[in-house]
Amino acid sequence: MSDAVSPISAAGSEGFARVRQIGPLGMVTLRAKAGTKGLKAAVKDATGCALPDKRRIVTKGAFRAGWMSPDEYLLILPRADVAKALAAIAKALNGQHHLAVDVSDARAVFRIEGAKADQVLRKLCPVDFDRLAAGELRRTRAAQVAAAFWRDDAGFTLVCFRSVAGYMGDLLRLCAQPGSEL
Amino acid sequence: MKRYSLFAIAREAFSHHQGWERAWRSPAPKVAYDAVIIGAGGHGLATAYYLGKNHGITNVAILEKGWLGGGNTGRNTTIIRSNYLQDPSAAIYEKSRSLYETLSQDLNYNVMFSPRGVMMLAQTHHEVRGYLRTAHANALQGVVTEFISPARVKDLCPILNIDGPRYPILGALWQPRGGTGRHDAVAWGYARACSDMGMDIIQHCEVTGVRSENGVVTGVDTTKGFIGTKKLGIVVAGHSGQVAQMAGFRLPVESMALQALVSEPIKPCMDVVVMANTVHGYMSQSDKGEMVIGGGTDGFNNYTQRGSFQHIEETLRALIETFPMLSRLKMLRQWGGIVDMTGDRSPIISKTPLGNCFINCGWGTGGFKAIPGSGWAMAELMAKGEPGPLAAAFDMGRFREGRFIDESVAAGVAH
Amino acid sequence: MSTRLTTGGRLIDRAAPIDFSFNGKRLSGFAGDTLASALLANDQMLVGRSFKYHRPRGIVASGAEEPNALVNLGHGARAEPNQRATTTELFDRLQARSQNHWPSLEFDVGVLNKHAARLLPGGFYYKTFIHPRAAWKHLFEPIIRQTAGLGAAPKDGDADRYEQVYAFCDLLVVGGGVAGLHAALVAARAGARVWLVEQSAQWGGRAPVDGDLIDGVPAADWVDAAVAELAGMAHVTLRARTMAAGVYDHGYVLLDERLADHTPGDGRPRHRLWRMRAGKIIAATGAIERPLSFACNDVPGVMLASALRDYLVNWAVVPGQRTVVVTNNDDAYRTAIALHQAGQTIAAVIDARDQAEGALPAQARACGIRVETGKSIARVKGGKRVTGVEVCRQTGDGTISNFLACDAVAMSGGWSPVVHLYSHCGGKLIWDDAGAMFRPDAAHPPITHDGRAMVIAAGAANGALRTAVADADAQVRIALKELGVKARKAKAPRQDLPDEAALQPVWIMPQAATLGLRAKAWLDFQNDVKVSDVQLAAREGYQSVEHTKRYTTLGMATDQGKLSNINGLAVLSEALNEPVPQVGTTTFRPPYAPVPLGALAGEARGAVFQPLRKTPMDDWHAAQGATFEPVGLWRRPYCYSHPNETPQQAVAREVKNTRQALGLLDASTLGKIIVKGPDAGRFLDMLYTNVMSSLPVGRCRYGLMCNEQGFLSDDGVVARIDADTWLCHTTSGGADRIHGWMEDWLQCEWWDWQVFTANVTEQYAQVAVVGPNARKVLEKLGGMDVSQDALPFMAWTDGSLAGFGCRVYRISFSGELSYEIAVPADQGAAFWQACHDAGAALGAMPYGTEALHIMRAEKGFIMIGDETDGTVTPQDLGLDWAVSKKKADFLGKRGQERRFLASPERWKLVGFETLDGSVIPDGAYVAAAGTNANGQRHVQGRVTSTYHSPTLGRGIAMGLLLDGPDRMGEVVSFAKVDGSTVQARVVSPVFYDKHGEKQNV
Amino acid sequence: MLLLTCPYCGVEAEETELAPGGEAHLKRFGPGSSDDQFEAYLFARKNPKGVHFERWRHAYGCGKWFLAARCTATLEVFGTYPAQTSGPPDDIIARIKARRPDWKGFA
Repeated sequence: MSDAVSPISAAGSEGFARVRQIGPLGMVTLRAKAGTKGLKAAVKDATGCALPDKRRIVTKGAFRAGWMSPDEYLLILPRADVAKALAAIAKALNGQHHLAVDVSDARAVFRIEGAKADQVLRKLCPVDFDRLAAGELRRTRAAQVAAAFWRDDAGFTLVCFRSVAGYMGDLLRLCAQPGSEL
Repeated sequence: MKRYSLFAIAREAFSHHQGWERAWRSPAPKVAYDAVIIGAGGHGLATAYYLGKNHGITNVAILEKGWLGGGNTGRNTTIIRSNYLQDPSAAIYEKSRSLYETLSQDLNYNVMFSPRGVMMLAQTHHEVRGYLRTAHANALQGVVTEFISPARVKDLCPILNIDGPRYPILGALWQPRGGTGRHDAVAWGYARACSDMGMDIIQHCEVTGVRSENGVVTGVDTTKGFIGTKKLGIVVAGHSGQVAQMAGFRLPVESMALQALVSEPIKPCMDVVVMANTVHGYMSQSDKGEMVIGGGTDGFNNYTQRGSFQHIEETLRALIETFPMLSRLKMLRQWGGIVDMTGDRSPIISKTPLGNCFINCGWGTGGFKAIPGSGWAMAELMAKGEPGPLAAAFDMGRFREGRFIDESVAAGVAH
Repeated sequence: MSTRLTTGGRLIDRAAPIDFSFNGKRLSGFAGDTLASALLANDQMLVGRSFKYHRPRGIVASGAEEPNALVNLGHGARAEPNQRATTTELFDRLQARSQNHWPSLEFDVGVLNKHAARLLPGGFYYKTFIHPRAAWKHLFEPIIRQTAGLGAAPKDGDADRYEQVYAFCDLLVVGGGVAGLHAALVAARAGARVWLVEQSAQWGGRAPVDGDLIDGVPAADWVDAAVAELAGMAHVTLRARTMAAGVYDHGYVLLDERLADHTPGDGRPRHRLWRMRAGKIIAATGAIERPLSFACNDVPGVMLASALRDYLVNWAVVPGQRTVVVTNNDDAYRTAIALHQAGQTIAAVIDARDQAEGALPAQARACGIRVETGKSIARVKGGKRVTGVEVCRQTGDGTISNFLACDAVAMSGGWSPVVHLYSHCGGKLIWDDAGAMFRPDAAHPPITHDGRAMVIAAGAANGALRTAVADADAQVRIALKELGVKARKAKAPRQDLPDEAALQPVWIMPQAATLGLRAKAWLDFQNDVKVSDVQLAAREGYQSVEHTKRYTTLGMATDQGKLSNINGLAVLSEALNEPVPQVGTTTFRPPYAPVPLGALAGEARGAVFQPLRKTPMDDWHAAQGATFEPVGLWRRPYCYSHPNETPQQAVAREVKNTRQALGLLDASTLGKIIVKGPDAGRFLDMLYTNVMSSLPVGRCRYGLMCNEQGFLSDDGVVARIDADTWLCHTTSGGADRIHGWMEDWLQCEWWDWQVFTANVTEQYAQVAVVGPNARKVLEKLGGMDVSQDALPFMAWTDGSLAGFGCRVYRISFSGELSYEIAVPADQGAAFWQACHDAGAALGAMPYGTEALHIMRAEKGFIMIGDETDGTVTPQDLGLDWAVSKKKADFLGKRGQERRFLASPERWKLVGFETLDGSVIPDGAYVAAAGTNANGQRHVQGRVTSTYHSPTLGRGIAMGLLLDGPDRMGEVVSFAKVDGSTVQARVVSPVFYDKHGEKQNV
Repeated sequence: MLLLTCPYCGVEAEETELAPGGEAHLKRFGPGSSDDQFEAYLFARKNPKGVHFERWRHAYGCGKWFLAARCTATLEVFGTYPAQTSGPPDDIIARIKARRPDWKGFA
C-alpha cells in the first residue's frame, strides 16, 4: 500500500487570488430517496452532520454532507474515515434501497482564496455569485467540465473529476492572473 | 428573356442601365395550375425549373410566404460537395454537384460556382479510417475524392495549423471538384428561368390550408385565395412539419436552429473549403473576402431563426485552434436558419399519404449543395408520380423499415 | 486643410503628446485622441479606398458607424485588419496602415474611372462572367477576390489573451449618454442591481458636445455628478469601453469590454466578454445621424454634421477651413454655429427645406451665417478632397444655381434611432413619419422567458430625440415595475433645448436628380452602392428589401449599414412607389459592431482549449515518451516507441512481447458504472441484449447494448458484485454516455423501479496484465491466490497485491492469459510502477491502444466504432449468442424485428485473409458485378478492421460481407482507390488461438 | 440562450448547464407493437410551431431529467415539471391557456 497521490502534483499559485489543490479527502456518494428510513442516521453516523436540505452543504469540523440531487448526497470526510463511514451507512440503511460508494479517488479538490476569489469562478461558472447563499452547494459547469463548489472562510472549495484536475488547475490559474481582476 | 452577357452590360451602360427588364414577373395567381409547389427557395424553384425543362410541365405556380430565396437558401454557408459515404446520398449530391458545374450557363445567370475544392480534416485515427472508407466508397460511386497527406493539406491551405498539439492533422478527404456558390444567385437564377418558362412565382402568398378529396389534393388555400392544382409539391424546409400538418400527415422531422457567421472581409488567404468535424467547425472564404463559418445546431425545437450563442463560441474555439490567424479577425454578423432534421439526418423525397401530393424536406444542415439534384429528382417524382433512381431511397417508408441512410457514419463519429 | 485648433478639445490632454504612424509616416496626437481625430489633426483626409471602385475615402463619422476609416492596425501577432479609426483610441507607437489599394493609398491602380464604373452596376457579376465556363474559376473570380476583401489577412496567431465572465443583474442599461445615465440613476436609487455600459471611453454621449443644459447645469457637469453617484453605489456596475454586442434569448447579452486595445502588451486580457444575464434591458443606445444622398457625397471632406461637431468640440480638430453645411433639419445648424464660434468660416448652410425659421437657424443667421433654403447640393467637386459644391434647387434635377468653394461639407439627413438591440430577438419597429425614422414599437417588444418585454428602448434610441431624459425616466419606471422594484417618486431632470422645426425627409438630393447624378450619389460608402443601384434593383424585380440588399450589397459592409440602411430603404420605397413601412427593414443581427473572434473563443486556447482527461498513470506515459492519441477527451498512449523505433515498429514489438511474455496496459479509461437495487437485474436485462440477472456473484459476462433502433451502441464486461449489485464496464469514453442512458430510462420510463447507479470510472485505475507471464507477475507481487482454480476465466475477486487493495478480473481482450486489476486511482501510478518492477524480469513492457486493437483483431473480437458504425446489429456481427431469444423485451429488440434489420440479406461479419499476405486498405469495399440505376458500382461488403498482424506476419482483416458466414473459403476482391484490387479469402474472423486455449489457462 | 428552472433543485439553469432530450410524453412501444406504433414512437414528432413539451436534463447540475413547456416560436417558457409524469400538470396547462387562448391543448 502506498500513500495516496493527488491528481496533479503542481504547486499552488499566487494570482489575484490564491489557487491550490487540497486533499486527499475522503468522499462517499450516497444515493437514497429522501424519506428513506435510516437516511438521517446514516448521514449523521458517517459524518456527524445533519441531513442537508436542498442545495445545502452542512459542515461539522472536518466532515461535510452535501445535497447533490433529490436522491444523492456527497459526504466529505478524512480519507481514513471512509471505511468507517461506509460501514455506518450500511448499518443505518440496512434493508433499505440505497447505494453508498467510495469516490474519494474520483475527485480533485481545489481551494480558491482571497478577497477576489469569487472573480476567478465568475469567469468559469454561469452562476450568480451575488445570490449564492451561505452554505449553498452549487453544482454547475466550470468552463467545459462539471464542477461543484461552496463558499467558506474567505474562499471557495471546488470539486471536479479527477481526470480533468490538470485542466481545472490550469483554468483557475489562468483566471487568477494578475491584471485580470474584474 | 434578355440574355445576360458582358456585351449586354456594355450596351446598357450607355443608357445608365435603364433598359434591364425584370428578372422575374410578379403575377397574380391563376385559378388553377397543373402543378403547385409550396416554397420558392432553392429546392422549390429548382423543382419547378426541372418540371419545365425535363418534363415539359410549365403551367406551374411556386408559392412563397415571404420573399423568394429567403429561407435557408439565403442563409447557408454555400458549400457544395458530394463526398458522401452512402450510395443514395453520393448519387444525389454528385448529380447536384455536376449540375452546379454548368448551372450558370444553363440559367444564363452567374451563380458563381467556384470549384475550389473541399477538404474534410482527419484529426483522429478513427476519423482517418472513416474518411478512407468514404474515399473507397466514392471511387466506386464515381465521385472523385482522394485521401491526402498532412503536407498536401498544408500546401492547399497554408493558414491551417497542421501541428496542433491537441488534434494534429493526420490527413484529409479531398474533393477537388467541390466548392462554393453564391446562394442568392442560385435562387434568383432559377426564379428568372422559371418565370421565363411562363411559371408564376407568387411571393408573399402564404399557404393556410391544403384541400383534398378522397385522398387527392385539389388545391391550397392561401392568403391570396384558393389555388387549384393537379399536383402539389411541398418544399418548405424548416416549415415542412407545419405544411404537412395542414395536409393531414405527420413527418419524422424536427425543426431546429442552425447557425452561421461571417467575419469582416480580408484579402484572399484561403482558396479551399475546410471542414473539421472532430472539433466541429467549417470555413471558407467568400469572394467578398469574408470568412464564412458554419456553426452547430441547437438540440431543441426552434422556429426563431436564431440560435444559442454557445454554439458559435464552440465553433470559434475550434477554428482558432485550427486556424490561429483567425483570432484577431472580427465577427461581422451571425444568424440562424431553421433546418428540418429527420430520424437519420438524410432527406426525404417522397410520395405522401395523399395521392398527388409529394414532399421534399429533411435536408437538415446540407440543403444548399443539393439544390439542383434535389429539384431534378423531385421534378421527376412529381411528373411521373413515382420516384426515379435518385429519389427512390429517400422515401418516407425507410423509417418504418429501419432502412436508414446514415451519413453520421462518415462524419468520424461512432454513433 | 484639416487641422487642430490651438485651443479647446474637451477630451484631449495637450500635455500628453503621443507618437504614432500612418502608412509609415510619423505623426503625433494627444492622449484622448482617437486615431481618426489624430489623423484629421495631421491633415490626413484620405484614409482608405472603397470596396468595389477603389474610390478615395475619408472619415465620415466619429463612432462605430464609420464606414470608411478602416485600417490595418499593428503588426505580427498583433496585426488586425479593418480596425475602425473612429473607435480606436490613440496610444503611443500605434502603427496603422490604410487598406484595399495597390500600390499606394494615393495612387491605386484598382481605381475605376467613371466609365469603367458604369460597367459595374449593382449585381453586374450575376449577368456576366458566364462564358467561357472555366474562366470564372481561373480568371474572373481570382480578380474579383483580389480586388475585394479590404484588410490584409493576419499571418500569425494572436499575442493577446481574452477572457469571459458571467454576470447577472436586474437591469442592464446600455448606453452612457444622458438617457442611460438617468435610467441607471433611477434604477440604482430604487435599489435594483444595475449595470450601465458605454461603448466609448467617455460618459455622456452627445449632450456635452452639444452643450445641452440639464436642470440648468451644463450637461458635462450633470454627467460627472451622475457618474460619481452611480460609482458610489455598491450594487451598481459601470463599464466604459464596453459594447453590448448582441441580445439573445432570455435576457442574455454579450458585452465586449475593450480592456487593453489602447494599452497593448500591458499584460491584461485584450478583451473581456461579459456573458450578461439581465432581468431587463434598457437600450439607451442613442441615434445615428444619416448622410444625404447627393452626387459625389463620398469625396473625402464630406462628413456627418454631428461628426464634424464632435471633432471640433471633443478634439479641437476641424477638417476644413471653409465648410458648407447641408441639411434637411435644424440640428445641423449646431455644427455651423459651433464652427462659427470657434472662429471657422461657414460658406453657407444649404437647407433643403423651403423654410428654416427655428431657433437654431435664427441663431445661425444672427452669427452672420448665410442660409440658403430650398436648396441642395448638386455635386461635390474634388477628387481626394472637397474643393467646392455645386448648389441647385432641391425640387429640381440638379441644374446648378451657384458654386461654393469649400474644403469640408457637413451633412445631415436627420437621425435614426439605434434599434439594433431592440431588434436582435425579434422586437418590432414602427415607422415614425414625423421623424422619418424607424423606432421601437413598444407594443411588440422582444420577449423573454416569462413572456414580458426583454428590451425597453429609452431616449433617442426610442425616437425621443429631443426628450431623451424624460423618455428614459418613463421607460425605466416601466422596466422597474415589471421587475417588481419600487422606484422613488421624483421628477425627471429638465433638458433645456432650443425648439427645433420639423425636418423634411430628403432621400435623394436634389429630388429629381438626373441619372448621372444618381449614379454618383452614394448610399453605402464602403460597398459602393449608389442611389442608381437601388433603383436598378427595384426595376429588375429585386423588390423585397432583402433582395435589394443582397443584389446591391447595400448595408452588407463592415458597418452593416448603420449609415446606409434607412436611406437605401427610402430610395427603394420611392422606386417602388410604396410607403417605407410597407417595404420594411432588413433584419438586424448581432453583433452591433464587429467583435474579435478571439474574444468569442475566450480563454479556451492552448492548454485549456478543451479539457484533456488524464489517467492516474499519465505522467508515467509522458515520461516514457508515449505517442498519445485522443479517445474522446481522454488521451491514451498509442504506443511507446523506443529510441530509433518507428511507431509501427513499436506497435509490432508491443504485440509480440505481450503474446510472448508480458504486456501491461493502462485500461483506466474503461467505463465503470455500479448498478444496484432490488430491480437492478431486471433493469440490466432491459439494457443489455443478453441476460444479466442470472449472472452469478463473482462472475463476469460480456454484454451488448443496443439503442431502440436495434443497432449496437456499446459493449463491455459486466461483473456481479453481490445479490443486488452489478458493475458494468463500458467502452473507453463511453461511460458518461451510457451512464446518462441508464439514468434516462430510470428517471423517465421506469421511475418506479428501485435502482441506483453511480459512475465510478475515475475512482479506479485499471491495469491489464496480459501474456503468458501474467500470472507469474501477480504471484510475484503477491498477496492473493490468482490461480486458475481460485480465479478462473471470467471470474473476479477482491484481494490485495503487493499491499494494494484491488479487485482482479480474469477477462481478456487479447486472447492471452490476462488479468485486469482495479486499484483506487490515487494508487494507480504506484501500482502501475509496481507491476513494471515486478515484471521487469518477466519481460514486462507497456503497450498502447494500437497493439490492443491489433491483438483483439487477431482474436476476432469486435470493437465498437470499428465493426459498428451505428448501422450494425449484434446479429450482423455473429453475436446472436449474446442476444437473448427468451427475453420478452430489451432495448432494441423491437427495432431489430423491423424488415430491414431482420432481412436475410444483411452483410455479416467474417475474416479476410489476403492471398498475397498484404494488408487490405482501411475502408475498402468488396465490389460486386454491375452498377445500380445511378451508375454506382454494386458492392457486397467492406472491411471494418484491417491490420498487419505481427503475430502472424501478414495482413488480417475483419469485415462485413453479404451472406458472409456461408462463403467461407471463397475469394473476393477488394477495390482499391487506384482502381486495382486485392484478393482475399473469406475466413473465420478468429485468426489466433481459434479455440481460446491461451486465455483460459 | 434559454433559461430553465430545474424543478428538482430549483436552480434557474442556463442552457449550457442543460442537455436537451427531445419531445416529452412519448409512449414507448416495444415488442408486440405494430409497425405504425413503433415508427410513431421512434420518429413521428409533433414539432409544433408554438406550445411544445420537451425533455431536458440538468446535466451539469443535479443530473435529473425534467420536462418543460415552451413556445418554439417565441421561446417563452410556461413552466417546468418533473419527468415522472405522464402528461403536463394542470397548473401549467392553465398558464399556457392564459397566455395562448387559442392553444388547442395537449393531445
